Amino acid sequence: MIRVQAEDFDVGAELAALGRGNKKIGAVTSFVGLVRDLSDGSDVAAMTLEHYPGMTEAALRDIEAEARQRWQLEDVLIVHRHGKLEPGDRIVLVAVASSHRGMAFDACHFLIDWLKTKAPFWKLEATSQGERWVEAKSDDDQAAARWAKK
Amino acid sequence: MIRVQAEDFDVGAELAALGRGNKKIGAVTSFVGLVRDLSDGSDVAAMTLEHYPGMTEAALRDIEAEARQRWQLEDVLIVHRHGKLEPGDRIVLVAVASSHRGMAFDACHFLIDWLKTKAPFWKLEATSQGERWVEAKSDDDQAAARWAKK
Amino acid sequence: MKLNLVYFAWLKQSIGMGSEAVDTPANVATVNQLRDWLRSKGGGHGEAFGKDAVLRAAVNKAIVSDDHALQDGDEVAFFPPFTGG
Amino acid sequence: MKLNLVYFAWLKQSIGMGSEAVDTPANVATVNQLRDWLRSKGGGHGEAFGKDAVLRAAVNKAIVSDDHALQDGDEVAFFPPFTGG
Repeated sequence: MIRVQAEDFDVGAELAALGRGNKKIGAVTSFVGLVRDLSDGSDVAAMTLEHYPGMTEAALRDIEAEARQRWQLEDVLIVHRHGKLEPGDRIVLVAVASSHRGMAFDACHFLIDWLKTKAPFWKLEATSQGERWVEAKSDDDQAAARWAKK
Repeated sequence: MIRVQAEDFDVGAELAALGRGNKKIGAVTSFVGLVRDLSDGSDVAAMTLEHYPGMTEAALRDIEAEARQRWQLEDVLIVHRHGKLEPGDRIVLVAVASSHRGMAFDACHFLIDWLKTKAPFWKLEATSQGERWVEAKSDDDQAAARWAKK
Repeated sequence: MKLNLVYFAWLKQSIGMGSEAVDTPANVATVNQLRDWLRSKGGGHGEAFGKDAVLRAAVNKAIVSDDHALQDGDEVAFFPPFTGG
Repeated sequence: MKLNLVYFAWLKQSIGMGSEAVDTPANVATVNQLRDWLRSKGGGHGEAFGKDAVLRAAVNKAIVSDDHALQDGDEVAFFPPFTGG
Protein backbone atom coordinates (compact mmCIF):
# COMPACT_ATOMS: atom_id res chain seq x y z
CA MET A 1 0.00 0.00 0.00
CA ILE A 2 1.17 3.53 -0.70
CA ARG A 3 0.08 6.90 0.70
CA VAL A 4 1.06 10.50 0.05
CA GLN A 5 -0.03 12.92 2.74
CA ALA A 6 0.77 16.20 4.49
CA GLU A 7 0.10 14.77 7.96
CA ASP A 8 2.62 12.93 10.12
CA PHE A 9 2.25 9.16 10.51
CA ASP A 10 2.32 6.86 13.55
CA VAL A 11 5.13 4.39 12.92
CA GLY A 12 3.98 1.94 15.59
CA ALA A 13 0.40 1.85 14.29
CA GLU A 14 1.56 1.52 10.68
CA LEU A 15 3.91 -1.37 11.48
CA ALA A 16 1.31 -3.12 13.63
CA ALA A 17 -1.18 -2.96 10.75
CA LEU A 18 1.34 -4.39 8.28
CA GLY A 19 0.13 -7.88 7.44
CA ARG A 20 -1.88 -8.00 10.65
CA GLY A 21 -2.94 -11.56 11.45
CA ASN A 22 -0.71 -13.09 8.79
CA LYS A 23 1.32 -15.65 10.72
CA LYS A 24 3.58 -16.45 7.81
CA ILE A 25 5.39 -13.20 8.60
CA GLY A 26 8.69 -13.75 10.40
CA ALA A 27 10.37 -10.43 9.63
CA VAL A 28 9.28 -6.80 9.45
CA THR A 29 11.84 -4.22 8.35
CA SER A 30 11.28 -0.49 8.24
CA PHE A 31 13.01 2.71 7.23
CA VAL A 32 12.04 6.16 8.47
CA GLY A 33 13.62 9.22 6.83
CA LEU A 34 13.83 12.38 8.94
CA VAL A 35 14.64 16.03 8.28
CA ARG A 36 18.19 16.78 9.49
CA ASP A 37 19.20 20.19 10.82
CA LEU A 38 22.33 20.21 8.68
CA SER A 39 22.55 19.72 4.93
CA ASP A 40 25.69 20.16 2.82
CA GLY A 41 27.22 22.27 5.57
CA SER A 42 24.28 24.65 6.08
CA ASP A 43 21.88 24.88 9.01
CA VAL A 44 18.40 23.88 7.92
CA ALA A 45 15.50 25.71 9.56
CA ALA A 46 12.74 24.12 7.46
CA MET A 47 12.16 21.94 4.44
CA THR A 48 9.26 22.07 1.99
CA LEU A 49 8.48 18.97 -0.05
CA GLU A 50 6.82 19.60 -3.39
CA HIS A 51 5.44 16.72 -5.42
CA TYR A 52 3.46 15.96 -8.58
CA PRO A 53 0.01 14.78 -7.45
CA GLY A 54 -1.17 11.83 -9.47
CA MET A 55 2.26 10.98 -10.84
CA THR A 56 3.61 10.52 -7.31
CA GLU A 57 1.03 7.90 -6.45
CA ALA A 58 1.55 6.12 -9.78
CA ALA A 59 5.33 6.09 -9.30
CA LEU A 60 5.07 4.72 -5.75
CA ARG A 61 2.63 2.02 -6.89
CA ASP A 62 5.10 1.02 -9.63
CA ILE A 63 7.94 0.85 -7.09
CA GLU A 64 5.87 -1.34 -4.76
CA ALA A 65 4.91 -3.62 -7.66
CA GLU A 66 8.56 -3.97 -8.70
CA ALA A 67 9.56 -5.00 -5.16
CA ARG A 68 6.75 -7.54 -4.97
CA GLN A 69 7.87 -9.00 -8.26
CA ARG A 70 11.47 -9.34 -7.11
CA TRP A 71 10.84 -10.78 -3.63
CA GLN A 72 8.14 -12.85 -1.98
CA LEU A 73 6.66 -10.21 0.31
CA GLU A 74 3.65 -10.57 2.58
CA ASP A 75 3.03 -6.82 2.81
CA VAL A 76 4.55 -3.49 1.73
CA LEU A 77 3.89 0.05 2.93
CA ILE A 78 5.20 3.36 1.64
CA VAL A 79 4.02 6.60 3.27
CA HIS A 80 5.55 9.87 2.02
CA ARG A 81 4.76 13.32 3.32
CA HIS A 82 4.67 16.61 1.41
CA GLY A 83 4.45 20.24 2.52
CA LYS A 84 6.47 22.13 5.12
CA LEU A 85 8.55 20.13 7.62
CA GLU A 86 11.09 20.98 10.31
CA PRO A 87 14.27 19.26 11.49
CA GLY A 88 13.38 16.08 13.36
CA ASP A 89 10.13 15.65 11.42
CA ARG A 90 9.44 12.34 9.68
CA ILE A 91 9.48 12.51 5.86
CA VAL A 92 8.94 8.95 4.70
CA LEU A 93 8.21 5.46 6.01
CA VAL A 94 9.00 2.30 4.07
CA ALA A 95 8.12 -1.03 5.64
CA VAL A 96 8.17 -4.61 4.44
CA ALA A 97 6.80 -7.83 5.94
CA SER A 98 8.15 -11.17 4.74
CA SER A 99 8.70 -14.71 5.95
CA HIS A 100 12.47 -14.24 6.30
CA ARG A 101 14.73 -11.33 7.15
CA GLY A 102 17.05 -11.41 4.11
CA MET A 103 14.21 -10.60 1.74
CA ALA A 104 12.72 -8.04 4.11
CA PHE A 105 16.01 -6.12 4.40
CA ASP A 106 16.72 -6.22 0.68
CA ALA A 107 13.22 -5.16 -0.34
CA CYS A 108 13.09 -2.30 2.18
CA HIS A 109 16.47 -0.99 1.07
CA PHE A 110 15.47 -1.33 -2.59
CA LEU A 111 12.21 0.56 -2.04
CA ILE A 112 13.82 3.64 -0.50
CA ASP A 113 16.71 3.63 -3.01
CA TRP A 114 14.30 3.51 -5.93
CA LEU A 115 11.90 6.00 -4.37
CA LYS A 116 14.73 8.54 -4.10
CA THR A 117 15.37 8.50 -7.85
CA LYS A 118 11.95 7.54 -9.26
CA ALA A 119 9.25 9.35 -7.26
CA PRO A 120 8.49 12.98 -8.19
CA PHE A 121 9.39 14.84 -5.00
CA TRP A 122 11.55 17.94 -4.70
CA LYS A 123 12.98 19.40 -1.50
CA LEU A 124 13.28 23.14 -0.89
CA GLU A 125 15.47 23.93 2.12
CA ALA A 126 15.27 27.14 4.15
CA THR A 127 18.82 27.64 5.43
CA SER A 128 20.69 30.47 7.14
CA GLN A 129 22.00 31.32 3.65
CA GLY A 130 18.49 31.52 2.19
CA GLU A 131 16.27 29.11 0.30
CA ARG A 132 17.68 26.50 -2.04
CA TRP A 133 16.42 23.51 -3.97
CA VAL A 134 18.22 20.34 -2.91
CA GLU A 135 20.24 18.87 -5.77
CA ALA A 136 20.02 15.22 -6.70
CA LYS A 137 22.99 13.29 -5.30
CA SER A 138 25.18 10.97 -7.34
CA ASP A 139 25.24 8.73 -4.24
CA ASP A 140 21.51 8.23 -4.68
CA ASP A 141 21.92 7.37 -8.36
CA GLN A 142 24.57 4.83 -7.43
CA ALA A 143 22.41 3.37 -4.68
CA ALA A 144 19.55 2.93 -7.14
CA ALA A 145 21.87 1.51 -9.82
CA ARG A 146 22.83 -1.32 -7.45
CA TRP A 147 19.31 -2.68 -7.99
CA ALA A 148 19.37 -2.51 -11.80
CA LYS A 149 18.52 -5.85 -13.34
CA LYS A 150 21.56 -7.57 -14.75
CA MET B 1 20.84 0.22 24.60
CA ILE B 2 19.93 -3.42 25.08
CA ARG B 3 17.10 -5.08 27.00
CA VAL B 4 16.08 -8.69 27.67
CA GLN B 5 12.53 -9.10 28.89
CA ALA B 6 9.53 -11.42 29.00
CA GLU B 7 7.05 -8.62 28.18
CA ASP B 8 6.11 -7.47 24.71
CA PHE B 9 7.47 -4.12 23.49
CA ASP B 10 5.80 -1.14 21.80
CA VAL B 11 7.65 -0.68 18.50
CA GLY B 12 6.33 2.85 17.92
CA ALA B 13 7.33 4.04 21.39
CA GLU B 14 10.75 2.38 21.14
CA LEU B 15 11.48 3.94 17.73
CA ALA B 16 10.23 7.36 18.83
CA ALA B 17 12.58 7.26 21.83
CA LEU B 18 15.56 6.31 19.67
CA GLY B 19 17.83 9.35 19.62
CA ARG B 20 14.93 11.59 20.54
CA GLY B 21 15.76 15.25 19.92
CA ASN B 22 18.95 14.43 18.00
CA LYS B 23 18.50 16.32 14.72
CA LYS B 24 21.58 14.83 13.14
CA ILE B 25 19.50 11.68 12.58
CA GLY B 26 18.33 11.31 8.98
CA ALA B 27 17.58 7.57 8.97
CA VAL B 28 16.04 5.09 11.39
CA THR B 29 15.97 1.43 10.36
CA SER B 30 14.35 -1.36 12.31
CA PHE B 31 13.88 -5.11 12.26
CA VAL B 32 11.16 -6.96 14.14
CA GLY B 33 11.31 -10.75 14.32
CA LEU B 34 8.00 -12.58 14.81
CA VAL B 35 6.97 -16.14 15.66
CA ARG B 36 5.75 -17.88 12.48
CA ASP B 37 3.07 -20.57 12.56
CA LEU B 38 5.11 -22.84 10.31
CA SER B 39 8.68 -23.98 10.89
CA ASP B 40 10.53 -26.57 8.80
CA GLY B 41 7.20 -27.92 7.56
CA SER B 42 5.51 -28.30 10.96
CA ASP B 43 2.67 -26.26 12.45
CA VAL B 44 3.92 -24.29 15.41
CA ALA B 45 1.47 -23.80 18.29
CA ALA B 46 3.91 -22.09 20.66
CA MET B 47 7.56 -21.23 21.09
CA THR B 48 9.52 -20.95 24.31
CA LEU B 49 12.69 -18.88 24.35
CA GLU B 50 15.28 -19.92 26.89
CA HIS B 51 18.33 -17.76 27.52
CA TYR B 52 21.38 -17.46 29.77
CA PRO B 53 20.72 -14.53 32.12
CA GLY B 54 23.80 -12.39 32.52
CA MET B 55 25.58 -13.79 29.50
CA THR B 56 22.74 -12.69 27.22
CA GLU B 57 23.03 -9.07 28.31
CA ALA B 58 26.83 -9.17 28.00
CA ALA B 59 26.61 -10.67 24.50
CA LEU B 60 24.07 -8.09 23.34
CA ARG B 61 26.18 -5.25 24.74
CA ASP B 62 29.20 -6.62 22.85
CA ILE B 63 27.18 -6.80 19.63
CA GLU B 64 25.99 -3.20 20.05
CA ALA B 65 29.58 -2.05 20.76
CA GLU B 66 30.83 -3.83 17.64
CA ALA B 67 28.22 -2.10 15.47
CA ARG B 68 29.04 1.31 16.95
CA GLN B 69 32.70 0.69 16.20
CA ARG B 70 32.02 -0.23 12.58
CA TRP B 71 29.55 2.54 11.73
CA GLN B 72 28.87 6.08 12.93
CA LEU B 73 25.57 5.52 14.68
CA GLU B 74 23.55 8.05 16.65
CA ASP B 75 21.61 5.39 18.59
CA VAL B 76 21.15 1.62 18.78
CA LEU B 77 18.44 -0.46 20.43
CA ILE B 78 18.14 -4.22 20.86
CA VAL B 79 15.15 -5.66 22.75
CA HIS B 80 14.86 -9.45 22.93
CA ARG B 81 12.09 -11.37 24.65
CA HIS B 82 12.27 -14.70 26.46
CA GLY B 83 9.63 -17.10 27.76
CA LYS B 84 6.57 -18.52 26.04
CA LEU B 85 5.36 -16.92 22.81
CA GLU B 86 2.73 -17.71 20.21
CA PRO B 87 2.63 -17.35 16.42
CA GLY B 88 2.37 -13.66 15.53
CA ASP B 89 4.13 -12.57 18.74
CA ARG B 90 7.13 -10.27 18.51
CA ILE B 91 10.45 -11.90 19.51
CA VAL B 92 13.07 -9.23 18.90
CA LEU B 93 13.45 -5.59 17.90
CA VAL B 94 16.66 -4.17 16.48
CA ALA B 95 16.73 -0.48 15.58
CA VAL B 96 19.44 1.92 14.46
CA ALA B 97 19.50 5.70 14.06
CA SER B 98 22.14 7.30 11.87
CA SER B 99 22.72 10.36 9.72
CA HIS B 100 22.40 8.41 6.47
CA ARG B 101 20.44 5.38 5.35
CA GLY B 102 23.28 3.23 4.03
CA MET B 103 24.89 2.94 7.47
CA ALA B 104 21.53 2.48 9.17
CA PHE B 105 20.58 -0.45 6.91
CA ASP B 106 23.97 -2.13 7.17
CA ALA B 107 24.21 -1.77 10.95
CA CYS B 108 20.66 -3.05 11.52
CA HIS B 109 21.22 -6.08 9.30
CA PHE B 110 24.58 -6.74 10.98
CA LEU B 111 23.04 -6.57 14.47
CA ILE B 112 20.38 -9.18 13.81
CA ASP B 113 22.76 -11.44 11.87
CA TRP B 114 25.27 -11.38 14.72
CA LEU B 115 22.63 -11.69 17.40
CA LYS B 116 21.39 -14.91 15.78
CA THR B 117 24.76 -16.60 16.15
CA LYS B 118 26.27 -14.83 19.18
CA ALA B 119 23.54 -14.27 21.77
CA PRO B 120 22.65 -17.22 24.06
CA PHE B 121 19.02 -17.89 23.18
CA TRP B 122 17.45 -21.25 22.37
CA LYS B 123 14.03 -21.84 20.85
CA LEU B 124 11.80 -24.74 21.87
CA GLU B 125 8.88 -25.23 19.49
CA ALA B 126 5.63 -26.93 20.38
CA THR B 127 4.43 -28.47 17.11
CA SER B 128 1.73 -30.92 16.11
CA GLN B 129 4.52 -33.55 16.12
CA GLY B 130 5.53 -32.67 19.69
CA GLU B 131 8.18 -30.45 21.21
CA ARG B 132 11.53 -29.89 19.54
CA TRP B 133 14.53 -27.64 19.99
CA VAL B 134 15.13 -25.52 16.92
CA GLU B 135 18.44 -26.36 15.28
CA ALA B 136 20.92 -23.68 14.31
CA LYS B 137 20.74 -22.94 10.57
CA SER B 138 23.71 -22.86 8.26
CA ASP B 139 21.98 -19.91 6.56
CA ASP B 140 22.41 -17.97 9.78
CA ASP B 141 26.08 -18.89 10.01
CA GLN B 142 26.56 -17.70 6.45
CA ALA B 143 24.66 -14.48 7.13
CA ALA B 144 26.90 -13.77 10.12
CA ALA B 145 30.04 -14.73 8.18
CA ARG B 146 29.29 -11.96 5.65
CA TRP B 147 30.20 -9.48 8.39
CA ALA B 148 33.49 -11.12 9.37
CA LYS B 149 36.34 -8.65 9.22
CA LYS B 150 38.56 -9.18 6.21
CA MET C 1 -1.51 21.44 -30.87
CA LYS C 2 -2.96 22.23 -27.47
CA LEU C 3 -0.90 21.13 -24.47
CA ASN C 4 -1.12 21.57 -20.72
CA LEU C 5 2.33 22.32 -19.31
CA VAL C 6 3.30 21.75 -15.68
CA TYR C 7 6.50 22.95 -13.95
CA PHE C 8 8.07 21.96 -10.64
CA ALA C 9 10.79 23.04 -8.18
CA TRP C 10 13.19 25.78 -9.37
CA LEU C 11 11.73 25.60 -12.87
CA LYS C 12 8.35 26.68 -11.55
CA GLN C 13 9.92 29.59 -9.63
CA SER C 14 12.03 30.62 -12.60
CA ILE C 15 9.10 30.63 -15.04
CA GLY C 16 6.85 32.20 -12.42
CA MET C 17 3.93 29.79 -12.74
CA GLY C 18 3.18 26.14 -11.98
CA SER C 19 1.14 25.40 -15.10
CA GLU C 20 -0.09 26.92 -18.33
CA ALA C 21 -2.09 25.95 -21.41
CA VAL C 22 -0.25 26.50 -24.71
CA ASP C 23 -1.03 26.13 -28.40
CA THR C 24 2.16 25.06 -30.16
CA PRO C 25 3.18 25.70 -33.80
CA ALA C 26 3.20 22.83 -36.30
CA ASN C 27 6.95 22.21 -35.99
CA VAL C 28 6.61 21.10 -32.34
CA ALA C 29 6.11 17.33 -32.47
CA THR C 30 8.39 15.97 -29.70
CA VAL C 31 9.33 16.80 -26.11
CA ASN C 32 12.67 18.13 -27.32
CA GLN C 33 11.05 20.42 -29.87
CA LEU C 34 8.63 21.67 -27.22
CA ARG C 35 11.56 22.49 -24.95
CA ASP C 36 13.29 24.41 -27.79
CA TRP C 37 10.12 26.32 -28.55
CA LEU C 38 9.64 27.25 -24.87
CA ARG C 39 13.25 28.48 -24.66
CA SER C 40 12.73 30.57 -27.79
CA LYS C 41 9.89 32.43 -26.06
CA GLY C 42 12.49 34.26 -23.93
CA GLY C 43 11.74 35.84 -20.54
CA GLY C 44 11.35 33.40 -17.66
CA HIS C 45 10.90 30.53 -20.11
CA GLY C 46 14.06 31.46 -21.99
CA GLU C 47 16.04 31.64 -18.79
CA ALA C 48 14.68 28.40 -17.29
CA PHE C 49 15.07 26.25 -20.40
CA GLY C 50 18.33 27.95 -21.40
CA LYS C 51 20.13 26.90 -18.23
CA ASP C 52 22.79 24.24 -18.34
CA ALA C 53 20.85 22.05 -15.90
CA VAL C 54 19.38 18.58 -16.16
CA LEU C 55 15.63 18.67 -16.80
CA ARG C 56 13.40 15.64 -17.07
CA ALA C 57 9.98 15.39 -18.70
CA ALA C 58 6.80 13.43 -18.10
CA VAL C 59 3.82 13.11 -20.43
CA ASN C 60 0.50 12.33 -18.82
CA LYS C 61 2.37 11.61 -15.56
CA ALA C 62 4.80 9.04 -16.98
CA ILE C 63 8.51 9.73 -17.54
CA VAL C 64 9.38 10.02 -21.25
CA SER C 65 12.52 10.46 -23.31
CA ASP C 66 13.29 13.62 -25.26
CA ASP C 67 12.16 12.18 -28.58
CA HIS C 68 8.71 11.19 -27.25
CA ALA C 69 5.99 12.24 -29.75
CA LEU C 70 3.40 14.60 -28.31
CA GLN C 71 -0.32 14.40 -28.91
CA ASP C 72 -3.00 17.06 -28.76
CA GLY C 73 -4.30 17.40 -25.18
CA ASP C 74 -1.19 15.93 -23.50
CA GLU C 75 -0.15 17.06 -20.03
CA VAL C 76 3.59 17.70 -20.30
CA ALA C 77 5.62 18.23 -17.13
CA PHE C 78 9.20 19.55 -16.86
CA PHE C 79 11.25 19.25 -13.67
CA PRO C 80 14.75 18.73 -12.25
CA PRO C 81 15.85 15.27 -10.99
CA PHE C 82 13.88 14.02 -7.97
CA THR C 83 15.09 14.61 -4.41
CA GLY C 84 12.47 12.95 -2.22
CA GLY C 85 12.79 10.23 0.37
CA MET D 1 38.46 -28.11 41.78
CA LYS D 2 35.00 -26.79 42.54
CA LEU D 3 32.95 -25.71 39.53
CA ASN D 4 29.39 -24.52 39.00
CA LEU D 5 27.98 -26.16 35.89
CA VAL D 6 25.06 -24.75 33.88
CA TYR D 7 23.15 -26.51 31.08
CA PHE D 8 20.73 -25.16 28.48
CA ALA D 9 18.20 -26.32 25.88
CA TRP D 10 18.12 -30.08 25.07
CA LEU D 11 21.23 -30.60 27.16
CA LYS D 12 19.39 -29.42 30.27
CA GLN D 13 16.46 -31.74 29.49
CA SER D 14 18.74 -34.67 28.77
CA ILE D 15 20.74 -34.27 31.98
CA GLY D 16 17.60 -33.52 33.94
CA MET D 17 18.82 -30.37 35.67
CA GLY D 18 19.77 -26.82 34.78
CA SER D 19 22.76 -26.48 37.07
CA GLU D 20 24.88 -28.38 39.54
CA ALA D 21 27.97 -27.88 41.70
CA VAL D 22 30.75 -30.42 41.10
CA ASP D 23 34.16 -31.17 42.54
CA THR D 24 36.37 -32.43 39.74
CA PRO D 25 39.35 -34.79 39.98
CA ALA D 26 42.88 -33.44 39.46
CA ASN D 27 43.09 -34.57 35.81
CA VAL D 28 40.34 -32.10 34.79
CA ALA D 29 42.13 -28.89 33.81
CA THR D 30 40.43 -27.79 30.60
CA VAL D 31 36.90 -27.51 29.20
CA ASN D 32 37.55 -30.56 27.02
CA GLN D 33 38.68 -32.63 29.99
CA LEU D 34 35.63 -31.52 31.97
CA ARG D 35 33.39 -32.64 29.12
CA ASP D 36 35.11 -36.06 28.99
CA TRP D 37 34.78 -36.45 32.76
CA LEU D 38 31.06 -35.57 32.62
CA ARG D 39 30.48 -38.11 29.84
CA SER D 40 32.30 -40.78 31.88
CA LYS D 41 29.75 -40.31 34.68
CA GLY D 42 27.19 -42.14 32.54
CA GLY D 43 23.43 -41.77 33.00
CA GLY D 44 21.94 -38.50 31.69
CA HIS D 45 25.39 -36.96 31.59
CA GLY D 46 26.82 -39.87 29.61
CA GLU D 47 23.98 -39.69 27.10
CA ALA D 48 24.05 -35.91 26.71
CA PHE D 49 27.81 -35.54 26.34
CA GLY D 50 28.09 -38.75 24.31
CA LYS D 51 25.83 -37.50 21.52
CA ASP D 52 27.31 -36.64 18.17
CA ALA D 53 26.03 -33.06 18.46
CA VAL D 54 27.77 -29.71 18.50
CA LEU D 55 28.10 -28.33 22.02
CA ARG D 56 29.60 -24.98 22.91
CA ALA D 57 30.98 -23.83 26.26
CA ALA D 58 31.17 -20.59 28.17
CA VAL D 59 33.23 -19.88 31.28
CA ASN D 60 31.99 -17.12 33.54
CA LYS D 61 29.50 -16.14 30.80
CA ALA D 62 32.05 -15.73 28.00
CA ILE D 63 32.43 -18.17 25.10
CA VAL D 64 35.63 -20.21 25.35
CA SER D 65 37.45 -22.79 23.23
CA ASP D 66 37.78 -26.44 24.25
CA ASP D 67 41.34 -26.03 25.52
CA HIS D 68 40.43 -23.17 27.86
CA ALA D 69 42.02 -23.71 31.30
CA LEU D 70 39.54 -23.88 34.16
CA GLN D 71 39.97 -22.26 37.55
CA ASP D 72 38.49 -23.12 40.92
CA GLY D 73 35.11 -21.43 41.32
CA ASP D 74 34.43 -21.03 37.57
CA GLU D 75 30.89 -21.09 36.23
CA VAL D 76 31.02 -23.40 33.23
CA ALA D 77 28.07 -23.54 30.83
CA PHE D 78 27.42 -26.12 28.09
CA PHE D 79 24.83 -25.60 25.36
CA PRO D 80 23.99 -26.23 21.70
CA PRO D 81 24.49 -23.46 19.09
CA PHE D 82 22.28 -20.41 19.61
CA THR D 83 18.90 -20.08 17.86
CA GLY D 84 17.59 -16.70 19.03
CA GLY D 85 16.54 -13.66 17.05
